[in-house]
Amino acid sequence: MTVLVGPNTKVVVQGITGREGSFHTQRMLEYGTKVVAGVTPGKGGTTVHGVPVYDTVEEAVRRHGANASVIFVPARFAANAVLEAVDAGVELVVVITEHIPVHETLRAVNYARSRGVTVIGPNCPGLVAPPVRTKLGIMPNNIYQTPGKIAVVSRSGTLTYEISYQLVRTGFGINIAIGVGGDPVVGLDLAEAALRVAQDPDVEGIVVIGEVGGDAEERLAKMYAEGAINKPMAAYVAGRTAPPGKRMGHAGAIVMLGSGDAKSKIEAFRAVGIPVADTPFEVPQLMARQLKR
Amino acid sequence: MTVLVGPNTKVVVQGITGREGSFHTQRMLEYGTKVVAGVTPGKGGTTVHGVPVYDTVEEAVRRHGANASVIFVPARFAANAVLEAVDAGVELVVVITEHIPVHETLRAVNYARSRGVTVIGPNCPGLVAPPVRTKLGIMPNNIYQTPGKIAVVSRSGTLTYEISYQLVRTGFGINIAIGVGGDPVVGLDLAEAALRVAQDPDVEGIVVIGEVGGDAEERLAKMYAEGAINKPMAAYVAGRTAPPGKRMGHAGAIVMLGSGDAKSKIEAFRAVGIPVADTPFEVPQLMARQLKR
Amino acid sequence: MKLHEYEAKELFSKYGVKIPPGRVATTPEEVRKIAEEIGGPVVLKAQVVVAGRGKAGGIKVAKTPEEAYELATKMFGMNIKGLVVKKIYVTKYVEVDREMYLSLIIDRATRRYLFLASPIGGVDIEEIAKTQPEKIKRVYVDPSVGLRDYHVRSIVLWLGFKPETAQWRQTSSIVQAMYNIMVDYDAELVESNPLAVTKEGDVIPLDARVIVDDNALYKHPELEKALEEDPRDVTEFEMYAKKIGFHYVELDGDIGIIGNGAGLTMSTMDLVYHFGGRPANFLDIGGGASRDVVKEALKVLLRHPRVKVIFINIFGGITRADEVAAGVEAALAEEGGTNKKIVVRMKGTNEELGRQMLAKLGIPLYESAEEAAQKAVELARA
Amino acid sequence: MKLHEYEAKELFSKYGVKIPPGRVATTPEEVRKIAEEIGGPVVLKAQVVVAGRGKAGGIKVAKTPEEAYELATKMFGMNIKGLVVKKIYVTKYVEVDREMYLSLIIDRATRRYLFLASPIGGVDIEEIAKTQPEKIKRVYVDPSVGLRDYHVRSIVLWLGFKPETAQWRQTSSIVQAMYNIMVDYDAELVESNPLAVTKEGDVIPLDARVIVDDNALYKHPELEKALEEDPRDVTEFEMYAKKIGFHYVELDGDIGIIGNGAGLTMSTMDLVYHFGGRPANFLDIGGGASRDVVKEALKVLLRHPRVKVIFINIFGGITRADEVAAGVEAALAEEGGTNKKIVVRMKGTNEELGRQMLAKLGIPLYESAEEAAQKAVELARA
Repeated sequence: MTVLVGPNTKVVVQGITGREGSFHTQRMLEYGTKVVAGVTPGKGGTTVHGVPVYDTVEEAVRRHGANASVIFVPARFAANAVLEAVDAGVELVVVITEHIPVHETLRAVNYARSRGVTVIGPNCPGLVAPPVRTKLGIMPNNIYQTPGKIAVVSRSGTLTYEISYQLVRTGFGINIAIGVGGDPVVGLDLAEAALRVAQDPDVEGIVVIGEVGGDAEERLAKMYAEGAINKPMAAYVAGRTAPPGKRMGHAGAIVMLGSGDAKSKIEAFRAVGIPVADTPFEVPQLMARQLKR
Repeated sequence: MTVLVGPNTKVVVQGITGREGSFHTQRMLEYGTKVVAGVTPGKGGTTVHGVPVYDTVEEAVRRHGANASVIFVPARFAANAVLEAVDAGVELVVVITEHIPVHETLRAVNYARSRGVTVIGPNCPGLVAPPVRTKLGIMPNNIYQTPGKIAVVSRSGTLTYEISYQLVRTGFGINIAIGVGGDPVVGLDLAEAALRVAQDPDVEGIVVIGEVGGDAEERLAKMYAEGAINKPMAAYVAGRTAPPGKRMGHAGAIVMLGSGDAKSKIEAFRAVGIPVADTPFEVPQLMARQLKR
Repeated sequence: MKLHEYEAKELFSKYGVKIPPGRVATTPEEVRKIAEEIGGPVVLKAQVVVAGRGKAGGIKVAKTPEEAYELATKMFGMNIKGLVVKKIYVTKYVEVDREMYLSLIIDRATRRYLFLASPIGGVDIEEIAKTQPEKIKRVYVDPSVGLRDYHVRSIVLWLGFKPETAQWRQTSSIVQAMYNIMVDYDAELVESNPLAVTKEGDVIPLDARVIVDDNALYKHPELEKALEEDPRDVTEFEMYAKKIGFHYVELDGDIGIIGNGAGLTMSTMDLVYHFGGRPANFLDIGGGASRDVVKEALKVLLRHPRVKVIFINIFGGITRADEVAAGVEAALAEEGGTNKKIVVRMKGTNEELGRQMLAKLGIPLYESAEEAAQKAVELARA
Repeated sequence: MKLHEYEAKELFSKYGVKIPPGRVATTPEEVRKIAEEIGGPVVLKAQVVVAGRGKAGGIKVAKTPEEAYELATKMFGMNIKGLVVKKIYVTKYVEVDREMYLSLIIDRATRRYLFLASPIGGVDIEEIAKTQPEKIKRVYVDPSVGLRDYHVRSIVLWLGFKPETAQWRQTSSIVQAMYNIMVDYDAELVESNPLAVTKEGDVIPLDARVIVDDNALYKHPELEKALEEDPRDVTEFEMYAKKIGFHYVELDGDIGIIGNGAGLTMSTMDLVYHFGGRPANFLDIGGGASRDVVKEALKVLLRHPRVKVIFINIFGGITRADEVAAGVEAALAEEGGTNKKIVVRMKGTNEELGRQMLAKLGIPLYESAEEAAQKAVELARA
């Protein structure tokens, strides 16, 4: 059991017949995820890697009790895919798709929240929980073979894998790794994700991977200072050398109207006692030190 | 303290400078309600019965800590008034206004619910709570002078006063009376209102006043059967002689597509053991009998 | 406001839905002319806003313009469930392969729009719900989200169409059109029953119903105008009462009912019925009860030919009984008296004064509604 | 996509907002002609999509068409914060009574639209936020509800206008226009700074900024076209990389960076900086790393004149080091070799094979990004 997924998590893959959807369905199955159904409108009745495909999420939910969804559909249809999943009654929606117009994300994510549905992403690697061998996303399976007590919450993809790898290499195990997504508006932001994993009694330490843009890191620091998050933490913030007004790969990684630079975030963390690593490779040491205290 | 209002309920009256708004502000003040502010766009800076008037609800909330609103503004502006109250941060909105287009109500009420705000009405007499001398609405003060243990939840206005009067006359006291409103879509429907008052430990019995249209009575009966509402109840349903397809005064009082007639409601109540009075005047007897059991 | 079939169909057409060619007529000559224009067999459909016209003889097929003329002479003026046929919608006769049901309403419980879809149609949804409830699919649309592709997909699949066929696309656009009509026209109901697949393979709304929210009519002046020109199921008394600002519904008994508040007025009707009487109407004067309001309401019923006894039931917290009495007095004065019996029940202040005023007019004032109702029934029997 | 001021103003105008008369010019002659047409004093505004053009000499007042011509000859070609002035917006000079600030953004934390309004304007919002934060009003608009009268009322009151005056109505319609532009054009920012009250008493946007979500540009083909014709702040390399599908940002150092994933690429830049080097760019090839992708990315940097050393940092779960090596090999082959130094750090499978392949090209393969970064910095210094 982890805060977001558990042994009863049954996954439907939206956009399962696409290249990415099909590829990662296989990886998720290999990892141990219970992928019970796929959806591609017009492709109902076929199968992908043995997983039955339906025309609507509602049917996938009705027939297989799917309670979580992973979305791989193209950007133009992805916001609707989220709404469809919410209306079909799943509890967790992971949106891998990049390049969804932010106004569409805004509406889809707000609707999901108003219905009590957790959305991870968009433009994210998803989440992986080694203790329950469940992955809803695209993280490399080989890095997440060691279950443990560390939760990683991150705005990044590959940097999450990198730091997870460093953690595992130095003897840590992972409880859950969540990539919240690189878009300006995401379903569960970095601060909320940290708050969520902190509530898991199995989590002993939280690694936070931030980056330029927005104020989620600052809000997280505030929550920590106020005691809402009371687990040992270590942080890394990417983009110290990012120039203002430029998008650094992620739509959300931009310093704008004078806010969102790495300096502000690093200072906010340090001011409340969350150590910040200067390089990704220092993170395990910081975490180890935090846990010893 | 009652479930919806208490000694800390501070009321802002939206549309306070209108005829109805001004008249009922005085009645509410006389009853003991803490009316702390009024709002009429363009009339900021004036006063009505000693109550300061502002241009926005936000200002009324900021300056006076208003946490509840009563809306008397004309139908064309009323849905926006609800949204304004919700965005200003009040917890309870009572909409007296009749004739709001139902599509507008739909959106306003859904938005309020998604923000955790309780809406009573529209097209309702509001609510009155004798134990805390608080009225947000237009009920006649003289009928609600006797605090006690009975909650009245009703889709009607004057019929609520009539039955409340009969209850008081026969020795009952009132904890709260809520007129949920006569429109097809209301913020808190009859079933939800009953569920809410049932959670009040001070409530010993619940009187339900239903009428033709919709299925709130049937849903209430179901909740009672399932044990979600576990207080003694007595009911009355108006409109046994109402013809199908016709609106009986209330926009919501209509038998349509074969559903919503009084017979179905009465049978639903009786089937689960809620006695239904044949005339309004039998209600106190039924309640007395229920409470003796 | 209930739209006539032809008005509803015109709306569908405006929203891009293919409908059978047709026009509305008000005389048999017109019917013949339209039938000639259309050519081939036509259907004559009585434009009355009630369900079940077909069984009542309100739908006929004519093979020739002459037959159309003949049928029309009989259909015009026909009384269908209390409504007189004044307009006939003449449309091309279409051969049908199968009939479906599709409607859109507002679901009170979930506060969402709700599509009801069934691959079986042509009969009332109540009928389908009773006999084959498993055939009805419910698709909820949250107003804050609006109609999306997946709602449409779910409905069209249920109605039995294959993805990406011509019929799939036609049906999808009908679903979209119905939703747009619902929202744009503040409708309470948008229905197509039957929604049909023709022998040619087209999907068309063979019948269409739209009910518009009266509270939103002000946004649609063209509909307000249409309603004024053709009041449909609204009786003369209902129209008159509405103008004054009352809620009025015609019933078929002889005891006229005036109450304040919808629930109280309904319960007054029920009370009369409970004691063996038959209410002639529902007349709700609203929450308050001033002298003028009572006067105007009473005048409506004084002029009503079927009403023998008038029962006024007012429950007012701060309403004054002498005000109500004065209203009764004024109405009688303006109408030059009446031979109808009047019974007043009133709970308010100054009851004794009110009682004395009414007594002079020979009208009893009761404090108990039950007693008053019994008296009204007794007087109606006399 | 950042719109030029003139494009933003045209949008405002399209949405019914009164703007000072003006047109955009690309030559001094055109500037003179427009100044003649407008008559009286005009303002020349350099069309570069950066803040603070005024201080940098990008805004000038000309009393006569001749003076406008003279000023234009100097302004065209001017370099403002790295951008060359190619267009000048010539507008009527307006005398201003007071300047305000108004902008609309998406607030990440609340997931709502957010208006920032201040009765003080003409300076950066960052500046106002520092010196007079109490002057900034925040008005949140939930997307599911949209802009309503009370939002507008709240903003217009805050800006200091009296209800129901002409200025109130003008300002209200500007607020509404900004919201509509935000939604209709998928904007990330709609700003008017200053929003001004003129001496004549009109409320007008003296400057206007609009940034459109790149992910939604496909919905606005006219903007896509405008961007293609005038890439604004996008450099040649950024444009080229974008076409191939990479994220690329120009920086000013000499160590070219290639990474997979935005966060990893940023951290690679940071690492280089950490060890004393200066990144020349940000080039994110995305999550995976196939031979072709590595090849294309490397080619971009091989052609970059400022780049002395190229540091490729790939972290791949299932990525094969020999694939990456093959990509490097192919790029070098296609470009006919290079005199730039290349350092590769790679975490994946087949590392030994990859190392051997790269060794043949004289390129070191590191497993540790820190070592690799140090090496890159060292090579750049050499």
